[in-house]
Amino acid sequence: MNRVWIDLAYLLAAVFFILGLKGLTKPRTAVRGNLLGAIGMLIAVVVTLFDHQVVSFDLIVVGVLIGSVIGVVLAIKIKMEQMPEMVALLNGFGGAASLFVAGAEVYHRVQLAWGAAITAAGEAATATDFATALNANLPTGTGAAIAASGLIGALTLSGSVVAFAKLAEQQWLRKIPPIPRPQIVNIVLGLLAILLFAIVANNPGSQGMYWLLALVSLVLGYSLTISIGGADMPVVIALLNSYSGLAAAATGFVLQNNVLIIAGSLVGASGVILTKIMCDAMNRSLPAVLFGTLGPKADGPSADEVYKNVKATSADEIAMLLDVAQRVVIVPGYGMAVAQAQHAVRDLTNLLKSKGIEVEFGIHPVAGRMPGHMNVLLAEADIPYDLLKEMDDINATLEQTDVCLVVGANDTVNPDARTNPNSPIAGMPIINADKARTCVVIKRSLSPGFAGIPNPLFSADNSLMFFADGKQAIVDIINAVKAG
Amino acid sequence: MNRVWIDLAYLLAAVFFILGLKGLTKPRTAVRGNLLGAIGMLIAVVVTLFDHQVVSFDLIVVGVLIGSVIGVVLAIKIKMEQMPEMVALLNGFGGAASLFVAGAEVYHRVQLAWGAAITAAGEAATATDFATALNANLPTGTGAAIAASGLIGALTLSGSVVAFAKLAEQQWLRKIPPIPRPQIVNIVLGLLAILLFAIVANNPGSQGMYWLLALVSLVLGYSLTISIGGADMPVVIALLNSYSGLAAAATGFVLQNNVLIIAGSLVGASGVILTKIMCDAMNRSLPAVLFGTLGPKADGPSADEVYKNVKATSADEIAMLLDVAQRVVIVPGYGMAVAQAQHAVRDLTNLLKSKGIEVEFGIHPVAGRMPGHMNVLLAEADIPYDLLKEMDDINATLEQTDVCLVVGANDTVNPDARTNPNSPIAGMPIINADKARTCVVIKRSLSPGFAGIPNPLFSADNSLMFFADGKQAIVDIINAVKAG
Amino acid sequence: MLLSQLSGLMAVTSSSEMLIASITIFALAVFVGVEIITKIPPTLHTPLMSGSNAISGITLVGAVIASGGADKDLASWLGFVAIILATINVVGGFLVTHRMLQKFRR
Amino acid sequence: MLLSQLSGLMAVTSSSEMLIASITIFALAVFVGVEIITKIPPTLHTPLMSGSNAISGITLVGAVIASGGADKDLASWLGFVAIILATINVVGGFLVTHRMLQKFRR
Ligand SMILES: NC(=O)c1ccc[n+]([C@@H]2O[C@H](COP(=O)([O-])OP(=O)(O)OC[C@H]3O[C@@H](n4cnc5c(N)ncnc54)[C@H](OP(=O)(O)O)[C@@H]3O)[C@@H](O)[C@H]2O)c1
Ligand SMILES: NC(=O)c1ccc[n+]([C@@H]2O[C@H](COP(=O)([O-])OP(=O)(O)OC[C@H]3O[C@@H](n4cnc5c(N)ncnc54)[C@H](OP(=O)(O)O)[C@@H]3O)[C@@H](O)[C@H]2O)c1
Repeated sequence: MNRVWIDLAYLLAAVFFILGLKGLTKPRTAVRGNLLGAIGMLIAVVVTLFDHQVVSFDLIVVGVLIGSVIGVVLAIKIKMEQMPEMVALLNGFGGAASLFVAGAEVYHRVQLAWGAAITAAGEAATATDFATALNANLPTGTGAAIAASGLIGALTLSGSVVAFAKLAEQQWLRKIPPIPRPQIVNIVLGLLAILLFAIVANNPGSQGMYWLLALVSLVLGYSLTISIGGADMPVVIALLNSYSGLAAAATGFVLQNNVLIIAGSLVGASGVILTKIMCDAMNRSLPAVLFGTLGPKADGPSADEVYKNVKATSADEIAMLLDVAQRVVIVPGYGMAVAQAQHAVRDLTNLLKSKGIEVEFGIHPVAGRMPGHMNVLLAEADIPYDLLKEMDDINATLEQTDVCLVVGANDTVNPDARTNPNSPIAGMPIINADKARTCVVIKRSLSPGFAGIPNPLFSADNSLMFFADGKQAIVDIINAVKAG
Repeated sequence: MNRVWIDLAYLLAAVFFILGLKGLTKPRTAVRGNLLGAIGMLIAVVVTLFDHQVVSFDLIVVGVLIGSVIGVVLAIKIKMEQMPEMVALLNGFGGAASLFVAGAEVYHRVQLAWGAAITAAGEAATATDFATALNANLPTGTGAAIAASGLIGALTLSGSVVAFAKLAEQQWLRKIPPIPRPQIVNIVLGLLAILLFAIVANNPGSQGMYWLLALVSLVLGYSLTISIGGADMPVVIALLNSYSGLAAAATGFVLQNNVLIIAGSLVGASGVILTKIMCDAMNRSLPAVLFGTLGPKADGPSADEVYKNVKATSADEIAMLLDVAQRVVIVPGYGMAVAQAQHAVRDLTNLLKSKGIEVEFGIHPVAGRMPGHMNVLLAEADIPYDLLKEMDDINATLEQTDVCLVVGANDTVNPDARTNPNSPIAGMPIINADKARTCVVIKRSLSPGFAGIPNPLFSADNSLMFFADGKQAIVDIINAVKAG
Repeated sequence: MLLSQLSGLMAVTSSSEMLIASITIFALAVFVGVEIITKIPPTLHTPLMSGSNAISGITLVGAVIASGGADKDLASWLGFVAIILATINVVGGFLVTHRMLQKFRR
Repeated sequence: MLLSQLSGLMAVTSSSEMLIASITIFALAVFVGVEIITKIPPTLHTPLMSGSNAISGITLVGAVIASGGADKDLASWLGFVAIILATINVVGGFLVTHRMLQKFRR
């Protein structure tokens, strides 16, 4: 096929990606948006088969078949709760692909250059002839792009695997001894990677240096992520997602292929924006997340002190409260995901609505372990998304709310963030569950959430604790309401 | 300067244009946005002086000086009310510039090709040698781009001049006899232009054909716009604005210059979007605007019939109404611009607010003769823009409004659009001034607005007419309120 | 037709111009991405994450080129591995996003 | 430094690739334009009109190239006229927009 038509098809694919992302701006058009993205990908891949460089198809067909089967199985087997791990893993695969493609390109160019050098200078071709031939065939900027693909791809691969392991709570992580003086190791590895980057960029014919750069970047990706806390992994994943986009864009510069550049930069932008949204919602800076400082550390009150006046309650008592309520706000958190309580929550919502009670959900931007985590779970349980209110909207209504039902949320409803300037999470915007007339908190114990700090909400005058697994608790409440 | 640096500077200029438009998304950042755009332009022009093709600077300096002086004088002399004309005129200049630049490029390429043909084949060079030389130096797509620049540029020029003349109500327009059977003339000219476009695109070495294309396009631009009604000119201007952007983008394809392509497409997008907003707000399709069909024409009631029960009022009576009002909504229209009443309106607003009365403005998207026309006038008079409400917002509040003061608006408050399906403006969204407890309309007579139809609002039970020039009327009301 | 016809006439441009064009495309795509993605509501942030992840599997295009060469050299096999990994990323990513989004449709 | 250093190494690409790159840039710029301009509030539509009008005077760049040639031929004079017209468009457009926008600042 004529090169012009291939390039136009690539442009079409890029337009599909953009329209696909535009589709994601509204729930109503989101499914179609995702399909448009998939169609764009199909166009891009099919048209590549007509590229004049592609002459043998056996490996391609086998590879795509194997990959598709694994991809389909992964996508079908995965539970909604495991989405964060899944994204991390897929992300790592993308990074690895960039790493290998750039590696193949290096090999390919070296072969071509040797061939050209031999044609030009005969069998006695020297290294100089080779270098001349290599550079003659090298479009401007390609060296830097190859080095970037290798570095970012490898870093994304190892970083994503660590993130996956932490989120899936894989056992092997525990067995690995911690890195001594991690900051120094990171700095040394980082400098080494930059040095190798410069070498490869200026001399992209050196395969040894390329794979050394890849190796160092792999180790760097590992050492950078291994010391970050498990609950910060979502930020890391979003960041790595943006890296895998940048790696694809860099590969696009290597191959002078616009669809890779465009798709890569779209993904890069998406990752950076999600990272920023998460950091803002946690009121922490990105460096603080990556290098592990967690707000101003002060000797806060001990948990025992905070939890002196905790009042436990029962399903029957909660049912009585709900019976006289006019407006109920449910605030879900990570515990709802762990307990898989979303379907029970749906049943409770329908029950309350059938009794004429107004029910809304307060969704904190970083509730759970991924941005939008709660929304996916609640959508899975068929809860209409117009009931889901964002933090600021729900906060404006909580003082007029009779019962606020906190289901497995902790840090995202911790009033210390608002009132105690010495708290490690001071300044993080929260859902003001404590402002409701009565606040009922469902969790299994008084143990802390991700931030590892006590929560004065649990012992507030208007708070009642219902200690139970999230799903069981909701089922009990439903039965009590029905009985009452 | 190295070509790479020039191109990077162009990219920087394009980024400035984008950031400049982003600045325009908020009133607070708009001034800075416009400055960013101007800086981008400065960068682009200055860096062009370093282009290797630019070796003589005298014409450039003189041209820029002359242009700047004229531009500054125009920009300073113009009154805010004349903004629509001003934009039309400037737009025409931009189109003309595209036309001439592409013409110069044609001449230039022809010279180069003759030179090359003579070098190759000696003094006996034939037309075939010439054609070969021309095509050898011709990057792909250049022919089409040259033809597009010429066609769009010329059409923009003559169309804009007609739009300017109509808006400025220039006398010479009257003296020109109308075109007989304009639709047929347009179709013939359009087909001719397309034919010439194809010829020039395939044979960009023919200067005669290029200028013939320009001539035909000039006539076409004239004949297309001359039969469109004066009040539809804003739509035409927005459309021509988008054309001038496309002309610039086409010139960018000719010169293979990315900053022209980017800036041109930004302008093109802006013009198309504004056109669509205006058409939507008038509930008319773009073809209907361009080819002059104005809604379903039915024998509506005559003006005399509609205006049987009109009640006239006086400044004193209005002052009494305002005295007992708690909430007043002012709805300005084209008449406020004609009367230059915006400063008087500001004084009235301040006076009413000082008496504890709530005052807001209802701004119809096509009030006046340009999108955002009212906003500019009211901003000029220092009325805080948070008092200016869009149509839908103000409509939600009009039933709770004691007095709605309509200052020189007519079609945009015509309830027929809502209630009478046979009205020429049926379906156009309007500001529901008739829903207020009392509606006071200030205009000089019962003569119609742009759409040329009677307005039942003027004879509604809760309407009072104050027949006077807009500015004088407001001043009288102010004095009456102060006296009362 | 115009395009294919014109594409016959070839002239040469320098590769540094191509590089600048690529950088320009990159910059514009970043702008498009930022503008669109800031409009995506929090409700759809998880699908956005997995969906954009799937798009980043576009390296599949590079992998196909790498492994499609005439002789089965190292480049082909590196490309082969890359094809498998990128396909998992693409297929898994779009499918899982689809699964999630279907729940949002009602 | 990397860039200028690399730009020394020149290779050739075909002009049809350049054309595709230009079309791509055009398409992306249209997307950027649409996304940004739909965010501009009605209050600012008149300044948008005059401001984008000023930006369309970017043909000034082409005019400068056309009239900067060594000999004063027809191209130079056409370029000269184009410079005057485009400069009026640019200077007048930005200035008048500035005048308008200053009223919006408080
Ligand atoms: N969403 C994101 O994108 C994101 C990204 C990065 C970081 N984070 C962080 O993650 C945290 C999220 O806050 P959050 O309020 O959602 O959760 P959280 O603060 O992590 O607390 C979750 C609570 O759920 C309870 N829980 C666990 N399993 C349960 C079960 N089966 N039944 C009932 N309760 C159960 C736990 O208490 P028990 O053990 O007593 O039951 C725990 O206190 C924030 O600190 C946020 O900064 C989120
Ligand atoms: N804004 C845009 O972008 C745009 C674009 C295209 C079309 N249009 C069209 O323009 C029209 C705008 O509607 P509109 O309601 O603003 O105005 P309008 O319907 O054109 O009516 C303006 C009224 O102002 C009165 N007037 C004129 N000079 C006056 C003065 N010195 N003092 C007091 N009153 C004066 C006139 O009545 P008297 O002669 O009796 O005083 C006239 O009825 C719409 O039909 C719209 O579709 C607007």
